[in-house]
Amino acid sequence: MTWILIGAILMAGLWGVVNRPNMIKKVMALSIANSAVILMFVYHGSLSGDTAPIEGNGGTMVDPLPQALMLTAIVVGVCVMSMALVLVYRLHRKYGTLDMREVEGKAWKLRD
Amino acid sequence: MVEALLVLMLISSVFALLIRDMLAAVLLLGVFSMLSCLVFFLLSAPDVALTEAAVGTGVGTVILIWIVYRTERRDRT
Amino acid sequence: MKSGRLTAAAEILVLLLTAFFLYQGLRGDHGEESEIRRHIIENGSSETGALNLVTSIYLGYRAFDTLGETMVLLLAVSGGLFLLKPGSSGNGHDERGEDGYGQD
Amino acid sequence: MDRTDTGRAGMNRKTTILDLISRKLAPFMLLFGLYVLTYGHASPGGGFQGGVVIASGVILLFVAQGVEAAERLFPFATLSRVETMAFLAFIGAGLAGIAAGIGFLGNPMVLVEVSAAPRAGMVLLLNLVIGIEVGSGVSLICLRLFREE
Amino acid sequence: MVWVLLSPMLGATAALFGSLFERFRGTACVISTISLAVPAVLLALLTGPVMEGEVLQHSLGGWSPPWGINLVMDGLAWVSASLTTLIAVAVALFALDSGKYGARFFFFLLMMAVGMYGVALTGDLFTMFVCFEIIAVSVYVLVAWEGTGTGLAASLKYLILSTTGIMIFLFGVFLIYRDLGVLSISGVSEALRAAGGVRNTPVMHLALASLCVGIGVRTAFIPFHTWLPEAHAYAPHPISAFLSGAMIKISFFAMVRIVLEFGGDYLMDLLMWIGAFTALAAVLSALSQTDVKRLLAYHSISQLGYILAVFGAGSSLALTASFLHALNHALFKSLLFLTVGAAVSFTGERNIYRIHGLGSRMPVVAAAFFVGALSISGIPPFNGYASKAFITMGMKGSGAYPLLWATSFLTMASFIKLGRIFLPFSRSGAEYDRKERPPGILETSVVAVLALMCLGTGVFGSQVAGFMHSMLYGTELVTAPRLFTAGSLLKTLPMIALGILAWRMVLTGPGRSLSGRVRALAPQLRTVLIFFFAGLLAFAAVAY
Amino acid sequence: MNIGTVIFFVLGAVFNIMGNLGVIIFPDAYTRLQASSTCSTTSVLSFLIGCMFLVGLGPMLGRLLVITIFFFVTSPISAHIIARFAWQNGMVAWRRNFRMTGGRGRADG
Amino acid sequence: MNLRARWNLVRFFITFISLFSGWLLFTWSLDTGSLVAGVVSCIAVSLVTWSIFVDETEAGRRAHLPRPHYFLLFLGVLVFNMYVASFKVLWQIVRGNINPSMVHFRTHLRTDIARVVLTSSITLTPGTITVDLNEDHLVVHWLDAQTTHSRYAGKLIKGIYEKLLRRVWL
Amino acid sequence: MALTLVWTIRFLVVSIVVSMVRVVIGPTVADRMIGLNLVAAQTLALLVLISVSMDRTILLDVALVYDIFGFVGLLVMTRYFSGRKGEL
Repeated sequence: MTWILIGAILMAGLWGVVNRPNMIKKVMALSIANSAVILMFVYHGSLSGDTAPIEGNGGTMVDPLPQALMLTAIVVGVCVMSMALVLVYRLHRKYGTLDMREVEGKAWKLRD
Repeated sequence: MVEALLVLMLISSVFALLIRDMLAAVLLLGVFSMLSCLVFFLLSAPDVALTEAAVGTGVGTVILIWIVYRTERRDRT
Repeated sequence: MKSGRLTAAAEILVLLLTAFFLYQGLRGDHGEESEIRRHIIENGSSETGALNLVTSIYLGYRAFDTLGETMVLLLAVSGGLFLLKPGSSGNGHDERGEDGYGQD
Repeated sequence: MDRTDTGRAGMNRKTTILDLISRKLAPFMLLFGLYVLTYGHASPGGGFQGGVVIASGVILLFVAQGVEAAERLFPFATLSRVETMAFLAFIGAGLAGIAAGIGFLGNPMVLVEVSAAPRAGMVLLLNLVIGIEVGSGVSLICLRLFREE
Repeated sequence: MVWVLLSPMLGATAALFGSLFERFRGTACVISTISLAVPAVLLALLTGPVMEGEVLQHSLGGWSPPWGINLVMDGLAWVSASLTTLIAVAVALFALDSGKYGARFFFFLLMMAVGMYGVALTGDLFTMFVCFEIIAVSVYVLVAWEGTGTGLAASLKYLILSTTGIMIFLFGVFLIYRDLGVLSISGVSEALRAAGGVRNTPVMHLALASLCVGIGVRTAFIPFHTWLPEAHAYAPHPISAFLSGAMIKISFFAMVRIVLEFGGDYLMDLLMWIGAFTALAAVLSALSQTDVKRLLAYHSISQLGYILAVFGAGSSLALTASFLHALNHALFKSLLFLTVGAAVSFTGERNIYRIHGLGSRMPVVAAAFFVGALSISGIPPFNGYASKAFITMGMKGSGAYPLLWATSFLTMASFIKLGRIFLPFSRSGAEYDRKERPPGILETSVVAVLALMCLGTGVFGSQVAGFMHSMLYGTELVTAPRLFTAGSLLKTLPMIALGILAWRMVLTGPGRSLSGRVRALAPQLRTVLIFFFAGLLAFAAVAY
Repeated sequence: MNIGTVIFFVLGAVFNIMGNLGVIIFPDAYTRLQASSTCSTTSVLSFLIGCMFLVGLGPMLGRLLVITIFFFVTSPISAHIIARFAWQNGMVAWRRNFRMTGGRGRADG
Repeated sequence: MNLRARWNLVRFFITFISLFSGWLLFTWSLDTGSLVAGVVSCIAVSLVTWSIFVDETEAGRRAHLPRPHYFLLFLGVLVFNMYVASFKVLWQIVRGNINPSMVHFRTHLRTDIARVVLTSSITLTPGTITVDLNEDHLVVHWLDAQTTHSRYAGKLIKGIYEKLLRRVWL
Repeated sequence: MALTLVWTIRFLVVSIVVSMVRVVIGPTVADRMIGLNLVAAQTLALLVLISVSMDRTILLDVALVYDIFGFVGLLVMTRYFSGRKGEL
């Protein structure tokens, strides 16, 4: 059940990337989909234990490796998001629109 | 419990993508990352929860707010 | 008009199939017990000196990933600053008369 | 050189309440960021998170007081230099591993006694370095983003 | 071995320092260029051991593979790293001499090189993800470097596509970790082998498909190629050369490694057909372009199709041919991009029909261009001929070969079309308002050296192939073919004829209108993404 | 100690329900803000105080104290800045011309 | 050492001591390592932020240090009022009988910190939210307005807080 | 005692669901912000309760960071949004 829900979030993100013409929405959708993949890793890691992976009182610890990987993935995701938004800002200043279709139409008008 | 929060996350993400008002979209994305932080915490991953709180609710929201502030509030597409 | 509808149909079809693909991937049991997990839980903190096992992976076993992540951050920051600079549009002359991204 | 920060952001003029709260709260946020850094090996958190908390202190400052005021405290050029230096220090810490003969980014000072809090050696050092880099980098880009052009 | 990675990293930091402090401005660029020499020397030193089939391993930080990260230097990694070094040095020298690019340009360039070395050397899936992201972020900045609207839009398009792709890659990593509990590539292949032959669980197939798609976006074969023409065409010229010469090859090598190690034999046929189709379709659209750099960019896709197709043929000779062609393509495509870039920045004009008579202005560059053009068209004795001969041998008897054969004369046709810009005489006698100075001495010598290398690898084609084979397999090439036999030389004649015929056909009225229609095919991002997912599904279906 | 915890938790729960209810049914942003800022602040504070009773003296108490102080300081400020945001954007407060309906409020007057 | 330098030093130390007490409260340990880390990081933070933590014009002891007994009294009153008046709002929510309106009035408090605490406590007291604070002019949204007259409203809303706060912070 | 905690946690999850309603339907942005604030406060309580129920002191750091970032995010939102009059 949980897997299906996480997959649904991932699909929502991918749908947003494909369908939304607004560039900011596309970037948001990327971030959502990234979040879903991260959730998958962490959920998988948490299946094998029940306490946080910090030495202290007992219990079986969860798998620390996916968590460590996901720290990196989150940071990379936010870096890419900030790059994307900077690009969107410059494009908006250039073309005055946020619509990806319009931007593409204006940018790649092939000169003959 | 995790499932309930995931349903909420799904709802907020879909609305964030559908809604016309960009600021509301950013807000919903903020809720999304808050809830995902909570989910990470429930899945006993405090480090990831901390990072997600810092990145999703903090820096991510700030940058998204910046872009909406600089461009357009209404999604006219 | 017609092509727009075609695109929409194709999109829905493709995404549904992708969902099916995802479902196939996520179905079933969750594989084998990870040997890495056992090793790290047993002697992670004594090998790296960190009580937090996530940190012991993040900065011990897999510190190179962290270095890469730091590089991505550095690139994103300096790239963002570069792209935001008012003079950076146009003719490709990047550094003209200003030192660093501090003073533009 | 710079136009003053009285454009659209200046429309929200300074209010007493935000001004005071930011002045009193931001140092604590910076301190808390340093706490997250230095205790990264024993509690959740670490370099990146601590750095972002530090950056959030800077963000609070410039949101409440304007970018100019924040830039006086954290000058742009210094931040970018600190960031680069911290990155170099990270590589240098990795080279220490090579010098000790266990390979790049090795841990030359694993201590036997790990219970004492800030003595985890290499991990603490790396946390500090990453924290400084991330803190300066994120606050740098946030400051730059919100500066009026 | 770690110094291969470390040295460009330090060079990049030096460049960043140079962009921050006024004093180091001049020296920083030079230092960063010199720092690329260290990997070259190290790789040269490692040639012997690697050729004997030794696999060098370096555990980073002393943590051994299951829980740590290790760098693996085998033949594949050696080839990719040397390719990167070669192109990076050429590009860095070219950029250094052109004087347009400051220290920060070198920072991004070297960071990209670091990412490529990382992808080439790493033995760990997640590290590969991180290194791909390092490459990607620097490419976003570099493509948008000029700050023009097209560059920015190309960068954003690339960003969206490649981030989606890398997300799918990450999903593949997740599936592998979930199924096997390991992340290192050797660990995965061991686990697969331990399960008795190839472990044929559906999850592994899907994981492999995801990984291939994620890398496929960087490699730019056909459903995933749409970012490439824009990104390559509107980047600064050295970056176009670097992207086209090295980056897509590195991704391809990573894919080869993953497919070979993870037992993805069932993907081979698909890859071969995709490759052949990519080659043909891309060359058709290249033939219709009028923008010089877009034309070259489409040729990159097409040549990558060759590489992929012959890799898909599966035999050891085919793999060698594929790698040989990758090396040759890296050489001549970076040469072409650099020369055409010099022409474009000299004239300030990108349209193929408006640039004339550069041959008399920059003779060396023009000569180098013609070497590159002859190479890519497969004319003896240049290297394109050599690798195409090997490709013919590797693909012997497979159904996709006619597509490649068609591609080769179309390539020739399009280069006849492109070659007119460098002809020494000018029909209209146009004078350009000299936007930039003509290429400097270092730039000229860089392209000259590249041209000489094209010639050299062409003449000594079998030796180079033998070297490549022994790098990859540790054994000599058994059936060392002879390249310059009369029969095979004669075979090129009908190809030349067909090429000229195709060129004349393009110039006729129907040809023009057809090519205009092909050129106007600019799919929107939404369509592109739908194609993307369709490609993902194709991979998944074949894997399943 | 247990009794204190239970009392505070129950208080918190009651305030929480009421705060949520208020946020749902009140007619405009200012009044919703009243419900949210007061009731939910009180409820969260109640939970925190209940937790303090639960954990007793120790390192946890210090952190709980810090969290409580921080929340106590920031919560009214958050309410204030939201109100100020609405005020500066020209939102007009709802006046009592009609009895409140459900959900969607109307800013008249 | 002139007066200004001495005042700067005092500002630095005030910052340092406040931060360090926060550190002690947070870590709740007296380990050597923790103390050293605390001292070092507090010094680092105070070196950067002393100039904003204590404003230059905030000379005077009472500007920072509240009188402790009055402060505790104030806190007690505030918490008590919060709970009492939360029930009031609760009752209003249940009854659904509200009469909101905006009222404007002035405060007599002089220091910034006291004003801010006043606005915060007004916000926390149910039924009222401070919408704007401009010098000494307050705009308050009142959920159950009994009057819109400035002075009476001010008296009703500020209530006991202002009196207490004048004792606490001047 | 553990039972009380568990039920309180469940109660808070349900109440987050209720608060989300305002975030989703809120007619103006200010309403959504109120909802966001409410969700943030309840999540904070939830984090604290979970860490107390696990009896791990260090987990409370997450709650504090969360609080800080909720505040800063809200502050940035309100600060950099003053659209035209009446457009809320």
